[in-house]
Amino acid sequence: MIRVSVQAAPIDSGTALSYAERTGAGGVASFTGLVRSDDGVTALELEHYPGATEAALTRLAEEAAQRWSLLAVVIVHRVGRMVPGDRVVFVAAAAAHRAPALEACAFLIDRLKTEAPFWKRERRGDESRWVAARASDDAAAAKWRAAPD
Amino acid sequence: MIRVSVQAAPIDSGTALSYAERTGAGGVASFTGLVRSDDGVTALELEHYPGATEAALTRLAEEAAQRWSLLAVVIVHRVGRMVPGDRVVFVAAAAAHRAPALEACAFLIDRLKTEAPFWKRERRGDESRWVAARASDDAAAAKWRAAPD
Amino acid sequence: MAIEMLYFAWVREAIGTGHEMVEPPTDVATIADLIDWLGARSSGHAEALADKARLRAAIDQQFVPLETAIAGAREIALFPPVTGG
Amino acid sequence: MAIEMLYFAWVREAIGTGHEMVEPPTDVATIADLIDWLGARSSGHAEALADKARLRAAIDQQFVPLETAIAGAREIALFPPVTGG
Repeated sequence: MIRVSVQAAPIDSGTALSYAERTGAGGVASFTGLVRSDDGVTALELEHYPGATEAALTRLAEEAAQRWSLLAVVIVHRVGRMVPGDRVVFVAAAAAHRAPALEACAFLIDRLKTEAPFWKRERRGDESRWVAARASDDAAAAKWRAAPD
Repeated sequence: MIRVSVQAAPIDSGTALSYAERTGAGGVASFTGLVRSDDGVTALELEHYPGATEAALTRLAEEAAQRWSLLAVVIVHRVGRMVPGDRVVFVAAAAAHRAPALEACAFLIDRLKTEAPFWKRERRGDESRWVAARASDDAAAAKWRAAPD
Repeated sequence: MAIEMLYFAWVREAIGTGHEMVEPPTDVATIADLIDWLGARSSGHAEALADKARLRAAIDQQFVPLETAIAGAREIALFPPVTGG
Repeated sequence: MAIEMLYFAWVREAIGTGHEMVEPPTDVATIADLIDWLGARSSGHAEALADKARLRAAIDQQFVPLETAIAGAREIALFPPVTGG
């Protein structure tokens, strides 16, 4: 069961998690990314490539489902304007046992960061700047190619 | 912020996850263990060592919080009688960034399986048997000692 | 042949639109060629497209390298490296 | 010196109780000694405590090896390897 959503509405983690649980799974791992305020960010704006985004997330979910024999994958990504504490992204993987669920969850968020067409703009009071891509994100995504287990 | 609960009541994942989010975290990773029915189990009974259980879970949460500089750790474990689909355990780790949250979450569930005094009995219709400890769980817990990063 | 161009993030902002139809001449063979050709359209295009190392592209919603041929493309998107999650 | 014994899971079931007070003689120095001494109390104790490789222990709620001395212990628990999560 694969469920992908790109939405302007706030992410309901409990509901998103329950989608992954309705499958007879023994283990469900999830990751939630939130807007931090620790470096003075007052708002985050997320732009995306409609159509291509959903397709990229669905391909990613399918790849994870096949690689780890998952029972469910849920990916929810918010777009538009957010404030510190808001959920930006939620991913979950359900499997018969815990190890594949945990690994697949890490894979999903690492690869989403480099493969899905989203762009972040941070606001700090009146100032605004586009977030630069990070080499550490590329490295995290690449490790899933280098060591296919 | 460390929150540990051993309870007979069903686990509310959405609420448990939100405890971990109320901390200015950038990333929250969670793992939920559920009762599977795929091998004919009709019910699961969880016994524990009152007092010692809570102490063991709190120590485990504190160790993870220190090792990964976590902002929050949540551990909720159900006891008593459960049926397939019910949540047995929920763990979550919140950190500034995703890598420590994901690693700490795996650490928490791996170590909980070998260190917290819970015992499972499976019912299959009229039959009932205590679940045997698994060598693979010992190995998963031991790897966190072998490679302290 | 008409191609629908899409621009995102600061590429969109510098060009001043997220969407335009273009008809490149036949000697514009690859996305890299297209970027050079588009750069002459306005000062905004020139600014947005000056540094190819900062640009990524998709043809008909598939991410592709800038060396990819554009023959047959209906929709081409230009944008910075992605920063989701 | 009186010790409160706690038993869990199949150890509890075989012994027939989850809790009893005992007063071992002074030559019972370690948990392993205590297990041998308790085994003589009843056929249920004998069955539950026959194989030390299947037993784990805690003194005053701290997990300890079976070779640990029991001097000063107020509460000792005997149980199978844990199976939570």
